Amino acid sequence: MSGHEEQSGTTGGYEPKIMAFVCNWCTYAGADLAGTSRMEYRPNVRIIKLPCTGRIDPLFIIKAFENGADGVLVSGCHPGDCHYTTGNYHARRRWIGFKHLMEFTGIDMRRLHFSWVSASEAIKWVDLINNVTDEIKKLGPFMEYRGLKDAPPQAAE
Amino acid sequence: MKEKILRRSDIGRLIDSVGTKGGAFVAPALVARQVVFKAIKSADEVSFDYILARNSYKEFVFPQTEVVADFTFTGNKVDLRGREVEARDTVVFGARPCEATSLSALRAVFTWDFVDEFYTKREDTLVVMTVGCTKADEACFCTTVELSPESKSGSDIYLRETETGDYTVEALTDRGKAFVELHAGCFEEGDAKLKPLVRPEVIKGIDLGKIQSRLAQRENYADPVWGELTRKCIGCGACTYVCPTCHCFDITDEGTAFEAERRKNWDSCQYESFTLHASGHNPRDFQFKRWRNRFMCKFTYYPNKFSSKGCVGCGRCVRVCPVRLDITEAMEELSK
Amino acid sequence: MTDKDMEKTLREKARELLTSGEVKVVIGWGWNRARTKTTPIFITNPDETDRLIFNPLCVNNLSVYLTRKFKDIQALGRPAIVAKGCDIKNIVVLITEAQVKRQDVFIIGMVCEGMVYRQELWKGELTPEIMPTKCHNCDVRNPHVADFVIGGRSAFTPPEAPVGMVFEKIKALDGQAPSERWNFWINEFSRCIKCYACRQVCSLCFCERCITEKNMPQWIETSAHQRGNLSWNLTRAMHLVGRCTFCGECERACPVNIPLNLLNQKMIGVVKDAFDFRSGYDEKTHPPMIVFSPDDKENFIK
Amino acid sequence: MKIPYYPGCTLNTVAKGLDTSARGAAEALGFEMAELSQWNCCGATFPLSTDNVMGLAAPAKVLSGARKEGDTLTTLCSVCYNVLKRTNKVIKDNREKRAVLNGFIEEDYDGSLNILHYLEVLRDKVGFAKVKEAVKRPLKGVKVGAYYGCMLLRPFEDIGIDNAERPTIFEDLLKALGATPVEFPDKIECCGAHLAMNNEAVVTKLSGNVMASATGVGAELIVTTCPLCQYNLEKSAPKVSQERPGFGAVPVVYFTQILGLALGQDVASLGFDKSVIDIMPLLKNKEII
Amino acid sequence: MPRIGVFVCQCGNNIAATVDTKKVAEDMAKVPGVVYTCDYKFMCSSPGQEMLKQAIKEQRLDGIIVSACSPHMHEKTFRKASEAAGINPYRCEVTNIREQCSWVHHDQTKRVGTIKSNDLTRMTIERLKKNSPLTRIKIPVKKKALVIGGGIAGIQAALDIAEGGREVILVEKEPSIGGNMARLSETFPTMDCSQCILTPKMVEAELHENIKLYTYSEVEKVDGYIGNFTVQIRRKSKYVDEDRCTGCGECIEKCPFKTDSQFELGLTKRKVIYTPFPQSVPNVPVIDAPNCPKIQKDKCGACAIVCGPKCIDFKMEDKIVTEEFGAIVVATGYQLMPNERFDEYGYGRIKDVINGMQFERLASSSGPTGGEIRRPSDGKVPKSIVFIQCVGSRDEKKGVSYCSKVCCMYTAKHTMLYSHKVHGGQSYVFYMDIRSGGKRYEEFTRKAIEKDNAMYLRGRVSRVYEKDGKVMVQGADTLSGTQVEIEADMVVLATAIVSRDGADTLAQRLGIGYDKYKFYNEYHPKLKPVETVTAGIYLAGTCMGPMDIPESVAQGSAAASKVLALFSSDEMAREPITSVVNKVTCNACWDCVTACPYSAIERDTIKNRQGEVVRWVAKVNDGVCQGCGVCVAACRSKSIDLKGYTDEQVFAAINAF
Repeated sequence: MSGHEEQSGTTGGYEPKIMAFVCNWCTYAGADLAGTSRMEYRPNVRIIKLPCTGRIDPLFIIKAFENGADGVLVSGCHPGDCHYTTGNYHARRRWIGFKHLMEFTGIDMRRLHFSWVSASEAIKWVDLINNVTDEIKKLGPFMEYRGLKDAPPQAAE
Repeated sequence: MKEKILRRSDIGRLIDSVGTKGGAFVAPALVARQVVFKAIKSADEVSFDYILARNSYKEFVFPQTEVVADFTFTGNKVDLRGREVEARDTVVFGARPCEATSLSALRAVFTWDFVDEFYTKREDTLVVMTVGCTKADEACFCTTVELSPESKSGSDIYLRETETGDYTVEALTDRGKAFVELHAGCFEEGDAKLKPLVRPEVIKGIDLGKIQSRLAQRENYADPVWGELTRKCIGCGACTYVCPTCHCFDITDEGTAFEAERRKNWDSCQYESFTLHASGHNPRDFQFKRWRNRFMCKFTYYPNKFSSKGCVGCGRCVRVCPVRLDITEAMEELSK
Repeated sequence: MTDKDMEKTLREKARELLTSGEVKVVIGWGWNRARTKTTPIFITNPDETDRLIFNPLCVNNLSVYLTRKFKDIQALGRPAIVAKGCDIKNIVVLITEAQVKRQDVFIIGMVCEGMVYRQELWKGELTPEIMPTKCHNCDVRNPHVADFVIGGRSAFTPPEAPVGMVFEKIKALDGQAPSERWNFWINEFSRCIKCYACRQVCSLCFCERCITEKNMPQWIETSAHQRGNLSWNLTRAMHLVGRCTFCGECERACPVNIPLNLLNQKMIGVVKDAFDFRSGYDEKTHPPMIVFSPDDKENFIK
Repeated sequence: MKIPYYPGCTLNTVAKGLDTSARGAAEALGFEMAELSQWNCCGATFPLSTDNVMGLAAPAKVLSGARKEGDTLTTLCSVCYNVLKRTNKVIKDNREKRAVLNGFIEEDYDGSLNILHYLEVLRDKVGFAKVKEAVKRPLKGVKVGAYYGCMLLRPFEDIGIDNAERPTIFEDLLKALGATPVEFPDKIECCGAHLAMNNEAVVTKLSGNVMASATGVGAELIVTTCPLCQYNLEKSAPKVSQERPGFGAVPVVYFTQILGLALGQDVASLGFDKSVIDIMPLLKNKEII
Repeated sequence: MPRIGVFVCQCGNNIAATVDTKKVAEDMAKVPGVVYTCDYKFMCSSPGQEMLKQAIKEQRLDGIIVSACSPHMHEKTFRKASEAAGINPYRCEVTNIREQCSWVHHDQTKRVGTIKSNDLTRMTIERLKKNSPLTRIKIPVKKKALVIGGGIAGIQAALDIAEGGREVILVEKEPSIGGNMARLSETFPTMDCSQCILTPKMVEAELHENIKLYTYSEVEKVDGYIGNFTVQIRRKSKYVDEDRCTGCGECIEKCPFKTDSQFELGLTKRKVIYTPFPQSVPNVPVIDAPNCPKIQKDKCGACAIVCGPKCIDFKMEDKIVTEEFGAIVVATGYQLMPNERFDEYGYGRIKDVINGMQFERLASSSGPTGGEIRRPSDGKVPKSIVFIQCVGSRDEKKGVSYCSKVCCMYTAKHTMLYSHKVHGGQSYVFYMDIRSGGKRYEEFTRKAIEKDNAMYLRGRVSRVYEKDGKVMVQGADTLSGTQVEIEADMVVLATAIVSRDGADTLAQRLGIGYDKYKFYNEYHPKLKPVETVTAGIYLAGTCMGPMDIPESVAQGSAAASKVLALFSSDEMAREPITSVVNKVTCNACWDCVTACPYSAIERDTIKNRQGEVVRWVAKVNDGVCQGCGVCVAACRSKSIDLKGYTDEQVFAAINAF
């Protein structure tokens, strides 16, 4: 079992599973900075490091939800600051499309967050994680999605 | 003489009776503007105005996806636990004589060398209540494949509509008789004026014998006619998924790094990747070859291997095809 | 010009093209045996061009046959394709995305006054009720890209604000709470049988190896359970963002009546608003999802 | 052509000459100075402390009123011009202040007014060429020092009537009138008006500088657009003559006055009588009248 | 099954305080494929690394996980160690359980930190299972450098590279190298004559066997990537055959036509066939075509008649030469902001208001006045000079917001030169602050004030105007709080240093970044001061912002050393994080080609045995690809993958979540 259930066991009460896809140069470094500056934030997020937000395929996000994520966070360099000059502009386009699609499908947008966090914005990172965690904690586990697999096909209901 | 009759008004009671005895009642019902076989709870869900349900009831003996095993990873060992299929008594109401015959074809496949309990256990507890057709459309061609609204093979109970919309009941198999016994309260004796059956015209120019022998000849395998006949096929699996005799499946594992399940999923010979080899080579590299495979599966391989019917002439594949590729047009062509 | 006249011109043109050898095959519509339904036909012999027909039943978007998936059709040689305006939009996208070279296909554009939504609905005459939403808002009844146009100019001008069931339903859904939308779609997708007819019939799903066929890793579960169905349908919609022309083939082909047009048209709207782009009109401009503008507007990236 | 016109207080009193001559000239040039039906003092100082909203209220009221009578507004007094134009800019660019001001004066003004100095009207709306044609009494041979002062030009990004360091609009007009403008260094310097009350010495010095540098290059006449300049220059002239040996005071008049003169209006109507240093001798020996 | 070893670092107490590293090690032992785990105090220490190497050997490990600090810290360290022990470095992954776990969860129970570390480590393990061994990319390097700009920075870079034994082509758009420094008189703070220290370097550059000078030339087009640039250079027609010209100067003598000398900044005239200045390198005259009557309307031609070697050719045309380089040094220098926009100072109106560079010429012994300070209007020796500093600099309204850095120093120098050359002359300096940071700089300005009694006034000048032969300067002395008016004979403006016209166009050709003032951007302002974001292109001198001679020279050398390092091996190794195309499934829709920020993806073909094209496919150029992965996400059929961040790796990580 993954840590979150276990964690819920320890802290008592429910602990949301949150997956973060971040770029290597800005947000990951920003998260590191939060560490080196000994800031503190909620322990629920699990980071997956990618070179650039431009590498992030919407399927990652879908897969994260399929794997029981209660919330997903995507973050990278501010527009104009991309280490690869334009990667995050491409990302922004895709997100605009994808966000509307998810919204239209009825995914609760409080479970899917997009953000720009630069290498120096440790504080922003901390606030972001805390806010996202608290918000999702309020919402509770993403049962609608987790439940999907075991729901019987309609014909056999 | 008096006949056993199932009043339309009694179907509700029959459903309840089946339900109370822990059984599932499958009947044609309207879902998203289509009549489909569906497990139902009450009589008002049942729809009586249809030719054939869009889907075959095979999915109640051979579900589109089912878990056959679970496994979990601990240390370096994998712990795999097979699933037991718990078959629930199921009655299918309103099947058509054509599709009823498909069960023998399916059983043949699922039992000829390895007995697939996921199928057999379900089929053993299945009661098929066939209703003779009082309607047909241009896609129906049971008569062309030597079946008819009277065909009774595969049915456990054979029903015929009466003028009053009730049904005369003829229990054919032990399972059928037992069922009627079990739910005796829902049936009654009486006279009935039968609605005439409607039999589709035999399509002239189609000669199964000719087709058989033609397919038997190796050289015809490479006959360019295949290409011309099926050029328009776009290779979706719709025909195979609605076909009552198609039975191909694929075993796939789904899960996380911690645990997973092994699933048995429908597959279709129409897919490009169906026979794709690991090497990248595909013996059925063109769509017409895939279509030829399905055709021969119906008219050579299975008849020869199991002497079972490959095609029951229900016409579902014709109705569902996005490009209106009509198997009978191919049969006609190949009868020349 | 009546359908009959158009058929006549069409057949003559086809014969001319085949005899001159300018094209090797004419991709068009013909009758099934019972002459009740239309079906795609491929004419290679000049003497058979009389099999070509045109009427409101010619729903199929034949542009799918121009994709590389159909190796055997490509093997026949240069094609002429009979196409309605809406079909031509797809051809334009295929050209943009380098699947077809403009000069490699001869487009016979058919002036169109509307098609039936599904052939089964045809009762002998074309009434607005049996026409799909796309026809009610069609701005390409006069083919916009073609080598030869058949039919008298259509006077139809699409309404200012789009009309039709699809748009009404989208508006309705947008007005609902997320949970309601979720239930709606999960219910619709739960019927999906993963037959991939929607993919196969779509000329813009031209991938020679669809992502669903890719199993290392298996992004999209092959199982037809609701989760697998959802990820497939989301991915399909996402892959068509900024490309889909709303031809409606996917929904027509779907054997279980999933309202895919809603998804597609919704995203078409999004692309229009966000990037001011309409797919299928100009083969010169790149689809919006592979380019960007430094001042793309959004309000949700915090 | 009819242009909404804001005279301002001084032009109703001591600087009447500036007002009447301007109206007359306008008539001669074929446009009308339509005085605002209602107006109040501009406040005469643009608040230096940027957050002093109260100081902006008076001009804001004028502007909102003017907007109701047209989309442009012209004025003559450099100070009024400076205050109105800068206030208008604030209202246009600064949302918060716009809200506060509107709330205070109970109007809904958005800063859409286009404020033109009379000079700009002549240059941009009428055109100096046309002015030249209309001239009846060319000011031949008169060496004129065009004194801009500060208010008309600065701050450049707010006012922008002409290049703040090397303006020419004034000279161009004088040329059109047939006069000979002289280039003198202090033409854009301050006359000291702001210190008139509490430090006269400074005024005398600065005004002295201006006049001296003008006469130094042979100016026989100084023209200005600003009542304050006109007042301070004339007023300090005697003291300057005492302090600076060899300094000879010259007449200081409004540009509209000599404009009217050139356009052939009745000399009596131009209000020269208001000035301390009499211009008549000059005009006579130049044989203009 | 893989044989993975998991090493959990305690980092002293940095991790151990919040994470039970022992437990993590135990838990991870249960993960499939993991055959060895342990925790240790300092994994990055040499004993730690030894332990790792040993375990690899003893346990026959084929994959390494180190759960420790951020990969940004020690990924390289551990990968090196793994490589040393004989496994592919890219089969070693680092889990970040310090910066992103232990350090940010002090407030949590140790249990929580442990659980999170478990998760993160497990995710990395699953990811590692999908890591395929990668080998660093080798790119062949053409060992020839291009230096753009023949100022002191460019000359220095060229010389150093040449000394390093590599070929250099030095491109200068003027007829002679030397740049702005050639104009200077003496140089602060040592006061040695600019010409005397520059000229030898110019000559050395000309004579060096490894350096080829392309003067009067400009870069037209740049293609390729690090190690393999292809550059088109326009060699403007000089109308004089460089190889045959002896530099005798007869032609210049005889040329009857004159025009303003750009080199002398309009302080004097030059001939129409000319060398910018006497010590020009190469010493070959060029004809100023627009002003030459012969070329314009076929009159005159005197030069050709007197030319001994007959090397003048009026029909000569521009030549485009294409050269290949492994690296490029950009040293295009600066220019002065046009003063005309400062009307209050009267530049352009008042003859005797000049700028600092013009003063340099007046003070230069090779200048128009032979080094005597004489004012332009009437050639009189000025008795007093006002120097105005920060003309345009530190002036957001009318100029630029930055400080031009050298003006304080050269103005001090000017006052000295002036007081040395004109005894009894008085100089005034209006300044905002005196910025004289640098070795012996402060002493220098003090000297100007104390020994050479330059009068420094802290304040701005409001107006400069002429008054009977004098230049009147009105300004404020903020220290005494009074208005001052100075009767000067001459005014010198310390005009802002700005980037060259066309700096942006060149940057676009090179594909390097520039700021809003069109100064070129360094890769990292502190740690990579001479690199650009485009690998293989380096910067030197004032093209990146105001700086003085020593800085420019230092940068020239720095850039040169970068180039030499690059040239030190025949191939250069790069991280193998690049995209790769699956040719079997590629649809050739070219979406990736459009999306790639580096145009690293090309259209390629697959041919059959007969050599006929059977299909088109995308192809990634490893040399250019920077590994951002934009193409991967753009590819619908998943026919492109990014090595090191493959779909499988990401997928595995998500699956272990």
